[in-house]
Amino acid sequence: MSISLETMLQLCIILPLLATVGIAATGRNSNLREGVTIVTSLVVLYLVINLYLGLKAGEKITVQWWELLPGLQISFSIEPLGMIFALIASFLWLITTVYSIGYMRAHHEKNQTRFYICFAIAISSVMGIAFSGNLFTLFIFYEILTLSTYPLVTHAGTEKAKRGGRIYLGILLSTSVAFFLLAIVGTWFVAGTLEFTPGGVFDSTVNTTVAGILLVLFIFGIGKAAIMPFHRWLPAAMVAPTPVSALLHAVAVVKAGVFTVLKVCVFIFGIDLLQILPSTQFLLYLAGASVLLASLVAMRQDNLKARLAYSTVSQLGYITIGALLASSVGIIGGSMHIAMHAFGKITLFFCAGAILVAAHKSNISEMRGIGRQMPITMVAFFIASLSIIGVPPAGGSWSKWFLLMGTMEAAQWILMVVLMISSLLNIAYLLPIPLRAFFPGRGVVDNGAGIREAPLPSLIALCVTAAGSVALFIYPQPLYKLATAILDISGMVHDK
Amino acid sequence: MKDLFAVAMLSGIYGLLSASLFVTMDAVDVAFTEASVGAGISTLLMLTTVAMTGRSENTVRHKPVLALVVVFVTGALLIYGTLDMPYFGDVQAAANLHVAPRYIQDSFQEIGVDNIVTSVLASYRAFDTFGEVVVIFTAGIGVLALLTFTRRPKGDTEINSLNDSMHEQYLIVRIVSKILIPFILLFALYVQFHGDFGPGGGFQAGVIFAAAIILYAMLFGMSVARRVINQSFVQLFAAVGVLTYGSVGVASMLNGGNFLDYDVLSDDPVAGQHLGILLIELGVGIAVATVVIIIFFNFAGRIGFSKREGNKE
Amino acid sequence: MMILGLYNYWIVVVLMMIGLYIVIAHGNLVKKTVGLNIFQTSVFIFYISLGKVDGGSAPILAEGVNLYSNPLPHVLILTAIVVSLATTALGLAIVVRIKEAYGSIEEEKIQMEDNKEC
Amino acid sequence: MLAHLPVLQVLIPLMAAPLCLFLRRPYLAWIFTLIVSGLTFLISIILLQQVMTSGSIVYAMGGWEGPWGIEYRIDKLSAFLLLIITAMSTVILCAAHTSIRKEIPKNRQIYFYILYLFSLTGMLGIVSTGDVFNVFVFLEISSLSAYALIALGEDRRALWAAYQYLIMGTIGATFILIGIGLMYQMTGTLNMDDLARRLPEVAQTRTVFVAFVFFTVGVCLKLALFPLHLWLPNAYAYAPSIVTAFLAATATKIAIYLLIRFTFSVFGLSFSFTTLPLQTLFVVLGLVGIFVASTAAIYQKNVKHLFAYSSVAQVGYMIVGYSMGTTIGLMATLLHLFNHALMKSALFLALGAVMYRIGSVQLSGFQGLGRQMPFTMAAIVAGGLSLIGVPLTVGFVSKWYLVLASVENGWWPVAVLILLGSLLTIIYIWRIVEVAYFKDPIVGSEPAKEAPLAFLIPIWLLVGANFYFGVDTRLSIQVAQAASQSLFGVSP
Repeated sequence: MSISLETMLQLCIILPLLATVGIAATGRNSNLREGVTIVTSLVVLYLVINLYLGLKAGEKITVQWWELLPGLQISFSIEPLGMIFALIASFLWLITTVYSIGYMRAHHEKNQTRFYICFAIAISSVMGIAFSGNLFTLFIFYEILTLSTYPLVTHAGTEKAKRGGRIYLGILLSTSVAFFLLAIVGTWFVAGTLEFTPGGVFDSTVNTTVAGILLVLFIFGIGKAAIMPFHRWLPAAMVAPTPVSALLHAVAVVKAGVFTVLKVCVFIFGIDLLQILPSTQFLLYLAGASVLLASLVAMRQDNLKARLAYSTVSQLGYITIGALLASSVGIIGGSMHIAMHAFGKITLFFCAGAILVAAHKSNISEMRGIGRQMPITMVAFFIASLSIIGVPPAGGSWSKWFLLMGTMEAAQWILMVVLMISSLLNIAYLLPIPLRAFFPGRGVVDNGAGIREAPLPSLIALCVTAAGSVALFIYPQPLYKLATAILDISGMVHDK
Repeated sequence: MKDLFAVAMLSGIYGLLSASLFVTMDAVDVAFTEASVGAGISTLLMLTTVAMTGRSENTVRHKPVLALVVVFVTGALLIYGTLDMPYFGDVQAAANLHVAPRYIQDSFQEIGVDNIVTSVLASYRAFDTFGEVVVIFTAGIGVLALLTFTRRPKGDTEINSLNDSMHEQYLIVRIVSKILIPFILLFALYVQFHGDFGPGGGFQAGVIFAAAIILYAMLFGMSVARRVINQSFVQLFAAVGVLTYGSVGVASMLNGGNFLDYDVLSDDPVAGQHLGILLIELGVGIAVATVVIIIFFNFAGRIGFSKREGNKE
Repeated sequence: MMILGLYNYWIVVVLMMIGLYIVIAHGNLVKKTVGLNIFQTSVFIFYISLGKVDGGSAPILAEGVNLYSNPLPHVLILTAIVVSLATTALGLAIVVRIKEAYGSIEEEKIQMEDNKEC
Repeated sequence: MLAHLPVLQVLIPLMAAPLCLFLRRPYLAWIFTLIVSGLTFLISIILLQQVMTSGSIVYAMGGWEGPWGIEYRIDKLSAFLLLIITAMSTVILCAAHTSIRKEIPKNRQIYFYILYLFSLTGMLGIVSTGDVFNVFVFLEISSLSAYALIALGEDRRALWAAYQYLIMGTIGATFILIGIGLMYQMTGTLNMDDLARRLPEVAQTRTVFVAFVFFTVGVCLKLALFPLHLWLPNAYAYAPSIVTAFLAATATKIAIYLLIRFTFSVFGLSFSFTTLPLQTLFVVLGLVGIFVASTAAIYQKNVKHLFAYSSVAQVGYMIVGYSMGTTIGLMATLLHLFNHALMKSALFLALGAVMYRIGSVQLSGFQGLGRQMPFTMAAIVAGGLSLIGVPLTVGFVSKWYLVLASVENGWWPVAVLILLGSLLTIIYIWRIVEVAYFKDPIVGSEPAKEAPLAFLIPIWLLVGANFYFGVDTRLSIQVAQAASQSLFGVSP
């Protein structure tokens, strides 16, 4: 491989941007346009994998861009956590592109060119977030991500889409400007640096109340992590076309949020400081509450996408808890759950989209017996549900296991109970859907006349992701290694 | 005081009074100017405006309380400020000790002009005066921009008729003032060039000159006056006035001095100063005279027009 | 002594305030302009009076005079007077146009018209 | 000739203005004005370089050095301001001819250019001079021409707005005049440096105190600092588009400059910030201004009004930064001067383009413009984002420093309020976006065409600048830092 890893890193961010030009240019011819997108995503995936190998080989990969403000550089560096995020995002981008080809065409969406362009920008900013070397860089890409996804959310251009977009942008921008930025400035002022440093940037002399306030600001400010009460944007964003909901609101955007939370906890505050902060406990309970409440709300949603959205909110709560537990196992669990949930949830969304396209159904109550017509979809749905719930043979079981371990290790019994209850709730609101689909029970008219499986590309996509979550159950090693590597570099002990 | 006509007149009288006040406080130049402006031009403009906008003010008076409060506070503040002031006429006041003495003692050697005010005005602080000329010119242009007709008004005829009817009657007045006008112009020239020795200078001269023209216009009607004095010509002249002033400064720059440094205009500094002052005073005179004429003509030109507009309402 | 020393300034202040009051309180634009004039003129008087020197004479060099009033304020005020003239002229020009456009020069009337429009 | 640059800077536009009368055709006048403004821009660049390398430049008018004569004194601060003003005027002028042809009757266009040059002259004069009375004179030049320019607006409300502005402005100027008089009375000098030297001796007198108060109030009138801002919205809303863009980009900046110049270089820091609770007062006024004005902006139907109110709010930000009384705070203010000029000129020019096409800037008229005038609307969105303070735009830079400064002072609540203020910005910007992009054009109205290049080029130049200086902040930050440090007497 001739080009250096550094170059690859930058290419990961720049290529999607360049792709937008190509997409815009080939906008007339849809095949060509989607060709460009797929090729780009392939290349990006390839690059990320190379980077991963480089990281495994122990390479130190950092890139410095220019100084935006004195002392505040745009810089990138790769560490395991970011690697996990990047791998998932780039891989699922590829899959989603395949999926959306089928979906968008079958659904006859308008302005598909704009759709693909914004998509590419979003991915580029996700890469930026994943690889950012300091909080400042991360913040910039974080905001770009928000803005570039706004047109995707309001894609339909209807009144409903407008309202959704308003909430989406309103909450995400407001939180990030009002709290996140303030927290960053505060950190910059207190610690004098924003570089992600293993073990945190604050020295031991830091005033814990100030740091505590900063932590609260961070957790609230990172609205993308959808901690209650700042979760409303996620259900609102469901007006977007399904591929958007799938990639962005199951993977890219929300994971960017929790990823940032993890980053901040591990590399800005550092586990040790986190444990002694007064506000940590409060935030833990907040996250727990949002886990529980979101699950409860999800139960009562009849619209499938809405239900999935709330389930996402609760699952994000898991990861936040994992981060705030400030225990090695918690970190491992959290970072693994990023991947597990990503695969599981994207599959679910794919299925929802497939049902919408093929059967024009979006309400759960109408989906009884649909398994007859769309067996593959519903099987995939079933597997994914298992993964979310966290029972074998799906990947989710691992991460949830570690998270539970974490709560025990930190002696957070209440949280442990919360997690268990919510897992039960997961069962309650997810499993019935596939079951009803296959065993509608008596007295249900067969409403599936003329419904066939979704278009092939979509079908392939959702099968791949479903298979993915199974695979992650069977071979969690690479993921686990990465997760533990996070602890290694931040110099923490953990039991193999 | 509901009658705006009276209001305007009174403000004129106020100007005149303050002028005399200035005289008592040794500010002869200022008095001269204030008399010609406060009592003269601005009153004239006010009257013209009143003629257009109607004499009577309607009686509604609003928010005097708020106004009173503001005024009271400001006034109180000022009074409070006066408490630490050096007493009126105090020789030892800082104002009279720091910068001013140099003007009084050295100005003659440096500039060779009896009238200290003129030397300060035209040389030490010539740049302010330049700014002053620009201000008045700006006002002229502003008035032009606001009051020139976008379309040729049919109003001219009315104006004529109005004027004719006016000046047919007062034959004596016409003749007398017809005799007066040349003298006024002469006096203007005298003031213009006498500024070095006594009170007076470009500005006052300009105003007087303009006054003569205005008088003429009043007597013989706008249209006639228009015929005698070409508008665009006047405008260009105003520009020339400003440019004269500026180019004196440029000349001194070209001669290796700073902007408006007259010393370099001639081999002997004092002579240079004389020359420079003469020229810039000329510039001031031209500019002021023309601008005042412009302003007045444009106001008067509107009379018939705005009357019609007003009646429409 | 203080009274004698400062009465002049106090009178000026009173004059200023009269002018200011007219500007703020009166609805008639011509009157406003007049008020503005009075306000400014009073400021001029203030300037001139702070340049006055007891027993001094007009700052025009002459034989046998050795005490002159301070010429600097005079110069400043010469400029200021011209400025105020310019302001008055422009203000009145606008007043004329307002009269033509609104058919009135009373603040309330104009405000009412505007509120109707937007 | 280099030695004369300080005066040439002012002299060139000043002399050019009367010359315009000699070229009869508006088109020629426009070209001429453009060239002149460009020249001043070049000069200001050279001046800035000189000042940055070799300290302040002093130029004695008529060879009479201060305090007897009037002297020009260009230091870092004034050079920075000169650069902003000339650059803005030059870029904005590019669009002038096209826009003016539509908005002002032909036989008045010449006068427009003359007045424009004069108001430019006035501003440059204010910034360059080192003599307080000279400040007053040039202040009047710029104000008078501004009144006339505003009164040139098509809508008759422009006249009323101009008159109100004239009254307010003149009162403000007269207050300043009183302040100057009192200062002179106590010190006997008009030269800024001299004043700075002689004021401390009499600093404790009530007279100087009153002088300071009057001066500040006068400037705040010009500055449209809440609650003295009432004249501004109408003046901006009904003036010709070009005038609005120009004034919005420069006028309030000049007032801020005066405030800074007098508090720092004339009265001196210790006096200004100790004798009266200026700091707290300004912080409160600034913050209240931010919120009241931004809230008012949200409810405007006329987009020019909307951005006018937002200007008032932005003044609030500058004042807050200024009243921090720290190097970083002042730096934030200076940066925001620069950045706000970039944003607002772009936005108002874009509105000018809309005016040019659909003849009104009522929000309701924006329906469907997102598709009909894509580039113009994109510019408005970009400017809006910059106003909100999104990263990679200039708005972000100034926000960053404002927050940093308030955190540095330990004023956390202020920092929070500043940021909350920008949330209001999001709201009023997004009202426009939603109307422009989500509402279909009114049925029956013929679709508007994209604005002509004469608009698009300057607009996108400015938008580009918004992003460029948001990404490469070296120039602006370096200059702002140097200026504020020199004002605080810190050796950089």
